[in-house]
Amino acid sequence: MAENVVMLFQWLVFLGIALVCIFASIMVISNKNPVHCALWMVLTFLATAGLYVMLHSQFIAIVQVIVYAGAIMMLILFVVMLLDLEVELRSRLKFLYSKAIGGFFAVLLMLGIFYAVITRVLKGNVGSFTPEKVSAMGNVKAVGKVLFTDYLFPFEVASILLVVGIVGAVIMSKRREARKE
Amino acid sequence: MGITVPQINFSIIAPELIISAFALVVLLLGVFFPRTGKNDYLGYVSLVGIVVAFLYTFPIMGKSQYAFNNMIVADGFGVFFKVIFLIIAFLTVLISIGYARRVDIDFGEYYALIMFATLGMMLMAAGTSLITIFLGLETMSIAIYVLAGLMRGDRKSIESALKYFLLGAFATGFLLYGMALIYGSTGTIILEEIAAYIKSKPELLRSPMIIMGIALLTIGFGFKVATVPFHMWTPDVYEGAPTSITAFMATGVKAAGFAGFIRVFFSALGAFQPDWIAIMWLLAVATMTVGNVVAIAQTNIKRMLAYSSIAHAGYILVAFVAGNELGTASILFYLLVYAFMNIGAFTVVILLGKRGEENVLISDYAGIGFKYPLLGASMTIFMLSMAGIPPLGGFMGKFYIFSAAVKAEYYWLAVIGVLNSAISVYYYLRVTVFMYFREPEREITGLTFSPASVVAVIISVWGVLYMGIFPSDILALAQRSITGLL
Amino acid sequence: MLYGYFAILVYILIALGFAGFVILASHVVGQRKSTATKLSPYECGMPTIGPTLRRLPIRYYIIAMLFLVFDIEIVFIYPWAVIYRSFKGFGFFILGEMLVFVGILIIAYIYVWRKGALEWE
Amino acid sequence: MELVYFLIEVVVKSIVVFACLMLTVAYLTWAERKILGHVQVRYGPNRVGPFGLLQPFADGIKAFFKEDLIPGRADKVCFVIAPMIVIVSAISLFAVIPFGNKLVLLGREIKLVIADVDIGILYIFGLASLGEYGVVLGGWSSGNKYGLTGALRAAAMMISYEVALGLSIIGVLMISQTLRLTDIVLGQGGGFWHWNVFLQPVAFVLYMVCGLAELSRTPFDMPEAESELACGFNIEYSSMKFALFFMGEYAHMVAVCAVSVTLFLGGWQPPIPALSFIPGVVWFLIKLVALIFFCIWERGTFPRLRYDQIMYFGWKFLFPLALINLVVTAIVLAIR
Repeated sequence: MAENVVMLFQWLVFLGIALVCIFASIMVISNKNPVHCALWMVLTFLATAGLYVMLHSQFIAIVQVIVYAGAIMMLILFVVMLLDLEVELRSRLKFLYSKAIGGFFAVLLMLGIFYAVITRVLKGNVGSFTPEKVSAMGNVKAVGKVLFTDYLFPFEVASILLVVGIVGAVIMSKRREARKE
Repeated sequence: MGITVPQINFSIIAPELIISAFALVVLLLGVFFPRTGKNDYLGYVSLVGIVVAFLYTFPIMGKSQYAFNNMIVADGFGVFFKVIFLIIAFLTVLISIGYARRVDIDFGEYYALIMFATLGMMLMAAGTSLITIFLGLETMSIAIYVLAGLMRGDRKSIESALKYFLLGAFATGFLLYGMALIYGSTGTIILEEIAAYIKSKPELLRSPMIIMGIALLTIGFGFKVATVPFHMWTPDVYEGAPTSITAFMATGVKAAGFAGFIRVFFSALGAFQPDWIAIMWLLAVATMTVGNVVAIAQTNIKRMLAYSSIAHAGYILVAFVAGNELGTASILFYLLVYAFMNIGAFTVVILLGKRGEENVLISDYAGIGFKYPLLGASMTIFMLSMAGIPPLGGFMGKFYIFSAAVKAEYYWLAVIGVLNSAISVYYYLRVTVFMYFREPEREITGLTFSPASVVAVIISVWGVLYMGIFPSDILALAQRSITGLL
Repeated sequence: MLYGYFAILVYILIALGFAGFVILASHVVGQRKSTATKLSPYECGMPTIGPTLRRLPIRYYIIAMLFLVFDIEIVFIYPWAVIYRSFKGFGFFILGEMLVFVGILIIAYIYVWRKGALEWE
Repeated sequence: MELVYFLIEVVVKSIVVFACLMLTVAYLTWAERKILGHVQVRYGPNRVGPFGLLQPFADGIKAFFKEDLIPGRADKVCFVIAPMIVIVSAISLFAVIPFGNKLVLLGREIKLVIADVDIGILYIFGLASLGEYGVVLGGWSSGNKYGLTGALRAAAMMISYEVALGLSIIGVLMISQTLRLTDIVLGQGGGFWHWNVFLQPVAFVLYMVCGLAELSRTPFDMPEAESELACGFNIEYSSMKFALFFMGEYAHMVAVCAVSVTLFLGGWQPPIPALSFIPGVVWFLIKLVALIFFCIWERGTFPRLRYDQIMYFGWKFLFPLALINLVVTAIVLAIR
């Protein structure tokens, strides 16, 4: 008896998180005030982190909270405040022809993916880290073990990617002082 | 705690290591010894770096070895593309040395970003797992987004960079989603293991999830290669970006896109060939015709070359559709010839401009043939080669592609291809006509030819002529290098 | 197996309930005499001049960008730190891995420092 | 049936921790004013009840009944949400902090921690970074020039120190090989010389300094700099919402000190194994009070740094120091 109560409860929690996630993402795109959009986006990221927890990958969940909800959204909030958006807020959301076409293709794509995922969920071959083994060893240790042995090369390339990111950001935002002196 | 240390052999990734080391060195030099207006020494340092990397790619030519739990491989296919990328990077840096100072973008980061982009391309060509290809694509794209928007002064460059960034990020999202769906349905990200898994489970061929994954991958790669439905950004970005970066984008980014395209679609998803052939057929035809037809109406040389690069992508897609062994080899051959032709043409565009007056309108080319005979001659060679006139490399490239299409019984495709190259002859020759048979309305005077750019033109001309007159040994090299792939 | 997270959920709900209840109660209980002067933004008694904020200096954007990149770096270091000592046999190998990763990012840090993006005049 | 026990256990534990926290926060305000008073050779609050002990309740009731005002130009929704974000994120930091060892009650063994989760430390960093949203939102939504500037400066400062904070604790993780706080405390058992503060002295100093910066306490007192910004981001807040900001800050202070005790001062471990008959919770509280006293005492003595000095110190001194500490620890561990 206790077993299916837990299953039912887990299903309820999943449904709650999924609905919050979908509702928040709809609010992100339909909101006019950019700061409100940013806040709804934070809620979407938190709901996604909740989904990751349901999938037993706790490390990815908390990284989602720290990096996405904590750092990227802070950057977006700063950028939103960097631009003086008084004019933006007053402009009415006018119906653009291209928005209709875009919307149509978006719905088409969503139906395609929905159909692809629903009809026949093919289980790929299960990796070597089953949830039981991961929870026994501790999620972060499991990620660490795989990250630094099998995926060592992408890990090192990631640092180059971060460097390119920094260089790009700093160049684009620094005033050109080359010509002054 | 069984920790297995992955087998590390640095010889496999020697070129990548060298390029990133030199890029970081140039980055630091540019910051620690900034000499505004005289940053050419950074260009020469980058040239040295590219040459050293070039030397290190050859030893691993023969054997195809895997490294880092087969995340990356040093097979013939990867090495051939690395050679193409290094040539392109070498020529781009040569062009930039004179040009960068003229448009005030000659600081250290410019050369470092070019080398980071080259590193990204090399990873895309040599990566044998979805993650390496994605990381390579991402490194290349971010570096190119910044380079495209470097001329902060002029509004068009910023607009082109932003447009390219937004569309690029969107397309990378599609690519990533496609990779996720393929990983979901096959449970692995190593390309060989995907192919093996698909072979072992034939019912996977009809599973909608993997087909949707392939569709999304086509969109992602299609954008990078600028096939028709995703080519809207190309003319504006090519026109807005600094000309040296336009050359780099037109050749390097397109070649890297095709490298990833071929690697994923042939070695991993080969079994799905009958499914994606139909789409590719349509893409090839549409890309060729739109590219050529719209190029006719262009007045700006950079926009014309942008549309011609779309058309060339169409020709390469024809060989992609052919899919046989000659087809893939002809793609490699064509990308090399295309690189020489395009960079040469853009170099001539650079040489004809000076500070404040860029002369990018085709009408500005009136009377250039007589005023600067060498420049006119080399531009004519590039134009004729792009049009596919026999003695030059362009013709041989197209010849191999269309013969591969005919061998794979895509007669209609070959016919449309030939028709398209006939149309292209018109707008390529129009430039020559302007140069030799039109009176210049205003004098273009005071052009200073920086030695580095002249060397670049000479190398490009040599490349086009060599591949036109002795195409066979390069084609043999290409065929040998893709043996392991198919 | 996810009992820990359920406990966190309960605890956060209690905190949320407390915060919501307190604000609602004080809104209901407190008397409301909102006059015009009370509603105007407080500027030490001076009448407000100029819009809230015309343009935020670019430094905030650069700092947020640097924070994002170094935050991602830290998130990569956590799994490494946790399994560091279990690499007993070949410690120097895993140390080498991280030194390369951190080294490249230190180069970026030096670049940013010399470029003057950290200055806060 | 085992499920029902679990439910009761969780709810009871949460309520007990929540109540104790609220009490501590209330008396922290009293303690701070009392200690600051004596540091500046004057009495703190002593009118309300013996030694002013009822002062926190007096403040609470006053805050509760004052008029709750939302300024005209404010963004209504964000204005109300901001204090809630700050208080909730500060309170929920305590979900993973282990207060004591096991407790056998009614035949059931109860762990004295609300949630023994595998990613303990990262949960705390995640919530700390969410707490900054309350500050930024509070400043932005009040539609006040000073409020917004104060909020953005506070956020920029907190961001800069969060980088060094994140790096400072990696040494501890390397030693204890886990992110689970209960295991970290168990790893420091058997006498105070096993505590991490002696194995990682630099990291302890780094953590405390960055912690103070996260709380924007005195040396890094930029947001509430009375002289320049007229009380920073919570300028437009009145009555209960202002009280919530105030309580959030103090709850966050207790949380930072509690985490520091868990990571560096051996949580509920007795300094000498012989003293282990005294329950763990008492040791935990003693160390916590010691650290909190340090924070308050430090507020009374340090001058406020200028804003560019704060940013310079954060990015150009603490961040490299944290990196060096990380590399040195790694090399020492590799050799040993």
